[in-house]
Amino acid sequence: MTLTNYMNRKELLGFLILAAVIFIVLPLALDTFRLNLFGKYLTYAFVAIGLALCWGAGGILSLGQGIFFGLGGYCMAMFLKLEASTPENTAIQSTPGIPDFMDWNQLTALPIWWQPFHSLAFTMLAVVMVPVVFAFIIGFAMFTRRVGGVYFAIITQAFAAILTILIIGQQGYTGGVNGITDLRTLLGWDIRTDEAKNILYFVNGALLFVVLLIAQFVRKSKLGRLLIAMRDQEDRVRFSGYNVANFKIFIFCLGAAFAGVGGAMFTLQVGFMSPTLVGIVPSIEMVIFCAVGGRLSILGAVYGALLVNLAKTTFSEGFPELWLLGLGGLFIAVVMAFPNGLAGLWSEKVEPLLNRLISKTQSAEAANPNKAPAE
Amino acid sequence: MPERFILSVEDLTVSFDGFKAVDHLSFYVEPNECRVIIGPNGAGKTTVLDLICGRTKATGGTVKFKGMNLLDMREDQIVHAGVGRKFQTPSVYEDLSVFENLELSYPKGHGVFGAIFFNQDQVVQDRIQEIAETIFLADQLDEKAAYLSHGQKQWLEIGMLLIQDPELLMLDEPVAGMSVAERKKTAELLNRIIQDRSVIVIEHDMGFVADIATRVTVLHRGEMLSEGSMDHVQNDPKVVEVYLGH
Amino acid sequence: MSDKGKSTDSLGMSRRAMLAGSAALTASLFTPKGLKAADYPTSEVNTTGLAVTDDTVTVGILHSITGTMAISETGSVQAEKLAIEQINAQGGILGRKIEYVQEDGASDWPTFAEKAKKLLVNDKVASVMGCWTSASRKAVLPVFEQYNGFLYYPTFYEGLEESPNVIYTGQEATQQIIAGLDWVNKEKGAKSFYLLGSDYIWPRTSNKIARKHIENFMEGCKVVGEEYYPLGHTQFNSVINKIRLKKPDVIYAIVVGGSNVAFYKQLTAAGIDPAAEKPLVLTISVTEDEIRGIGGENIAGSYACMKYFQSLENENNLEFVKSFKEMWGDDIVIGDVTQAAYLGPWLWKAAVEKAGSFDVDKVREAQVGIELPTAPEGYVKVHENHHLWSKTRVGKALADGQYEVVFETADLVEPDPFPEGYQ
Amino acid sequence: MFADYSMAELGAIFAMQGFAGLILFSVFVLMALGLAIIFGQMGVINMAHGEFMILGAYVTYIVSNIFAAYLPSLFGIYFFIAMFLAFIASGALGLFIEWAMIRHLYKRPLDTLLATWGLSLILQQIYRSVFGAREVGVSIPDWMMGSLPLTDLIEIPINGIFVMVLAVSISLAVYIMMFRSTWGRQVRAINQNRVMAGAVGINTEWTDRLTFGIGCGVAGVAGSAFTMIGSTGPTAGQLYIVDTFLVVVFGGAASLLGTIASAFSISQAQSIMEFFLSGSMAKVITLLVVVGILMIRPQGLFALKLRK
Repeated sequence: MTLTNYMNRKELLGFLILAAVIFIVLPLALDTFRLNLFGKYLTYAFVAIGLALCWGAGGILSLGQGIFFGLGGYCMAMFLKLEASTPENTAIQSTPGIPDFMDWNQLTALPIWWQPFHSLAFTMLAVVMVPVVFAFIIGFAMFTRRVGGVYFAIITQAFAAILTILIIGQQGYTGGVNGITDLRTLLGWDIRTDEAKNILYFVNGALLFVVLLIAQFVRKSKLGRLLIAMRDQEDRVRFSGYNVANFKIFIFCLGAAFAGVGGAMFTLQVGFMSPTLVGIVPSIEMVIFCAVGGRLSILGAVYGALLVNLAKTTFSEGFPELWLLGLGGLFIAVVMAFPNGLAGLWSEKVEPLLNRLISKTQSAEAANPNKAPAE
Repeated sequence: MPERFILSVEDLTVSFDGFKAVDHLSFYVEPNECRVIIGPNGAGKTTVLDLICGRTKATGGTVKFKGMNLLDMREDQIVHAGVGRKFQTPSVYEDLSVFENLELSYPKGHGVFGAIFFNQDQVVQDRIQEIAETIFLADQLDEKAAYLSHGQKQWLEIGMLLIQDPELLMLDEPVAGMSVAERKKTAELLNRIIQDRSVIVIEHDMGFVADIATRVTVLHRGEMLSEGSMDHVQNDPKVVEVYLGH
Repeated sequence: MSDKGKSTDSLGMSRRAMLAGSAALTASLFTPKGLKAADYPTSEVNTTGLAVTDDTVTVGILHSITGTMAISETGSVQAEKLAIEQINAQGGILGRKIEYVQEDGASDWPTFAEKAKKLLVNDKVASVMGCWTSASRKAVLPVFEQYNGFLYYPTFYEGLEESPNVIYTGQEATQQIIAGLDWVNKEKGAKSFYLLGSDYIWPRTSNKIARKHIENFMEGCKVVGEEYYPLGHTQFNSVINKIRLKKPDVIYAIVVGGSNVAFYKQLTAAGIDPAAEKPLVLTISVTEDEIRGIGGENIAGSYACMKYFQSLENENNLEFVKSFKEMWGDDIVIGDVTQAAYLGPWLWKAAVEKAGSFDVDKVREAQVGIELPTAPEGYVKVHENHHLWSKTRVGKALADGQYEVVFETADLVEPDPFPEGYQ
Repeated sequence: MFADYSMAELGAIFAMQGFAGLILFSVFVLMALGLAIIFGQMGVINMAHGEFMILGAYVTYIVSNIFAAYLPSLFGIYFFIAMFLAFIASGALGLFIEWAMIRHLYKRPLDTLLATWGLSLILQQIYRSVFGAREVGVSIPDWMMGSLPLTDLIEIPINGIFVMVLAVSISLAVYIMMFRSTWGRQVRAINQNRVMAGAVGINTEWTDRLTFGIGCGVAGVAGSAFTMIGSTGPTAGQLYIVDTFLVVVFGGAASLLGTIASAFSISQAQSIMEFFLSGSMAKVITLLVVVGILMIRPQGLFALKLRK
């Protein structure tokens, strides 16, 4: 078994182009502020890649990916907040040394479940594992009972609503609607400086490629083919001796893990985490990133996240009142006219065109023997 | 535990909102037997297969396969126990190639991680090639299943069962919708593959039934009407009544 | 591209009306000092690379004009634009016209942070008028502190904050709460209170201060219930029944947004007429703006504790209301926060002129102690904790959607964002 | 908690609390009926359901202003006209949307969800541009506000009664339409076997469109009624969407009776818990219980067992 089984030449080219865009073109073309913005957009790409696997390949549409993005982000934010809440920094509080919002809510000691977040190792584990455990619980309950399709979408959406209400309601422990703000350093390294932002952008890009490679590996493995098989003929897969639920749980958990990493990178780059990133609206927006990119394509998911957010920023700077119309129109257009998104547009329209152009020039060359031979 | 029967269905009952689709049905299948189930539309034939392979949950009764109670098992466990099932309408993975269709049915790497790290080694490839030849699709291995003809899809699905090498094979109308030529080829194929395993077939085509059946079970309104050799059931007045009486 | 406005605004304002309004204001607001840009060379008044040219200075306006918060923030945007117009009509600041870059926070806190950064880093604005919810302020705060921006924040809020980069032109919680509670206790003989709020930090912190004040500083008074409902909650019949059961003298309501409308409509419908004052309804979250959505007839007779009501009858306010209506239309109403937002550009102007510089550090230094005798709410002064000294007033809601002022503190109330004894 | 009260007072409170639960029940029924028709009968997920409701509310607002300005003497009855017009307006928009969008997506239910979400964003922005970002205050005729004192202690809100009556009448109307009219038979026939229904001469296309339109129209009426108890603003529709979907899914999508039963159980649970717990926690617990039950019984409360 060779590597080419996992990535053919065309896909390799796609990866290389994306790498060039992320690691060379954007950093050269943009100042730190804009680069940091793109870094933020790329954190959504983590979620979109997970969705391309769950939804595009597996047919499982989750409207609750914000949950996992948020959980990952909150884990990271808890660690950073604890680091920022040194007794010196919080000397004016009634209880110095605990996060400021706890002090405002009359907590006099750090809750026990915050304690482990003093450790970066634990936090990094939690960033992945907390979303995975949540996804496992939801997935196990739903998939072993064969809940799917629309029901699954709505129930995950309800979970997003519940988690938001819980976070907002338990503000002494979670920072409430404000979220966890004013994060400063990571192991003493100031994450707010321009230099840090640049470095974080590259770390983010590198992690994104790790995730992309994992996603590519999974898609090209037999499991990837099984997902497609399940989407089309679930019963047949079952009667070929597979426990369909396990595969769905796995892919849902994998998507959650990706989202968690994205959330953590969001916290690091943006400097805070808040319940607005957990709820129904961001969760659905993440689906649209994936849909715009092309729900079947993991690279498309990245471009989708980049482009939709870029459009959002540009439009909302220029024509704020029209932004919702544009976004709404985009949803409808993608679904009605381009169900395979940008990736579909590329492979159905652009690629054949390119091929035709290439073959035309080749045939032109062939027809013109006076020119230098092709090889 | 040595048993005379590979499959014992006893007192099997299922009701949908009061309607008894299968009603206290009992029958037994011996090793290497080819049992054909016939009966008019709505007799509950497909439901019986659904019950055996775990697709539908029974209301009562037992189904024992090699001493295991299938009613307590999940579909995939039943498959691993050695029961294969072909559906009435060809159900293959249209977005995947013939090769991939067969690969997914290869009885290995059925766990999540087994599937991720599944290795297409030479053994696997040889086996797929072998099966593809059996089902007349060796030249279409890289074709998407969606582009196959109806008959070819039926063969592919049979191939997907063969690669599992089940001890009990259940086929739901394997020749329905086929051209005469395809039908002949299929009969030949089935005759070859039922040699060393037990088979339950649902079929309407009496000529085809006579050709392959060891024993025949006639169902009517979820109950057993008659059972025995082809000759026996064809001459059973109850069967004649049901088929011709109205 | 951004919504760059100079002295004209595209949103349907009559230029002549605006000029007339500004001319009238000129008399009552600052006497123009006739400052000329030439007397203040750009190189001297702007040493930190802000967007200041020889004849313009750029500020940012950062509010939600889409999303759920657009309802509340629209008034602030209008007030800030009005103030900028008027300042420009008087000759601007240090002889420079104010231009503004407006950004949409879209009711989304990360967007606020992103846009704040854009305003400070890309547009290099000299100051920002903006934010409404605490969450949005918390989101932009690190940005302002990192890039040394200067924010004028208009909303009454929970306190517990004192940033060198923010001037809080609204009241912090104690300024809004304590005087009102004392007043219902003294004037109405109220002894028992039912605290109710939307579930987020401002109502919770405010109710905490209210509870401490009731239990520790008001003799014989008690809290008989305290409850929070999720933002956007629309069904209040159960809590209304609970209130009936507890028979408090006062319902102290800090419900916000769409929930507000549902709460008052259902309260009236359940037979608890605020006008009967049994129990009396006291709120700190309903301004004239909100009443429009609630409907005056549903809330008439409730009391609100604010620093500003549109019906204030001082000359400053009459002028302010007049020019506001000329600019934005006759059917507009002006709430407490809108007025506070209007103060932002004026306070900044005063500070810049006192400092003789746009540099944030110098403006910050000059800002403390600035007095604004021309504020619609009356004389205000900037405290060294960056909040305003201001009066607390109690208004009684009328069916026409306005408040009748029934009480005001004799003196300015000192802002106390970290109140001792209330933590 | 109750030690200080007399039996009469307690009785009165519980009576009123029971009534509060019934009002909540009626609100849920009104919210969910339109969606249940569309989702249950057509399998379409209409995420813009809330915006269709708000359209009804804005129609009511416009009608109330027209009456206040031109027909003040008839102001007392404008609400009925407004509700009718709300039905027409939301229904007409529904017909249009079905024609322009939904009919192309019947085979892709998850995609209808995304497309209608896009629609909801567009509608929100249109409302904002037309009516402004602020909430509008809808004046309600005097006779509909206030309360009916049953005894000294028990007071029943009139708008609550109105909502209840409306919920019952609309449920009845929908029931009659579904189970007694030709349209209803056609809808159910299509729901069971689309191809066959088409083959026997049912105009499936038009029936679908009408179904969607009626579902949206019912949402419009609900929105119109909610001007009495809630707010009317561009984004107010979003407040209802999660509750509404949960009610429908919890009830079992194919069953109108299920929708009503689920509205009843969720509303009672929520109302009782709100009485004994704090509001936010009551909401979280209600949602968790509903989702928990759905996990154990994904087909909802009422679902037919079908042969596969």
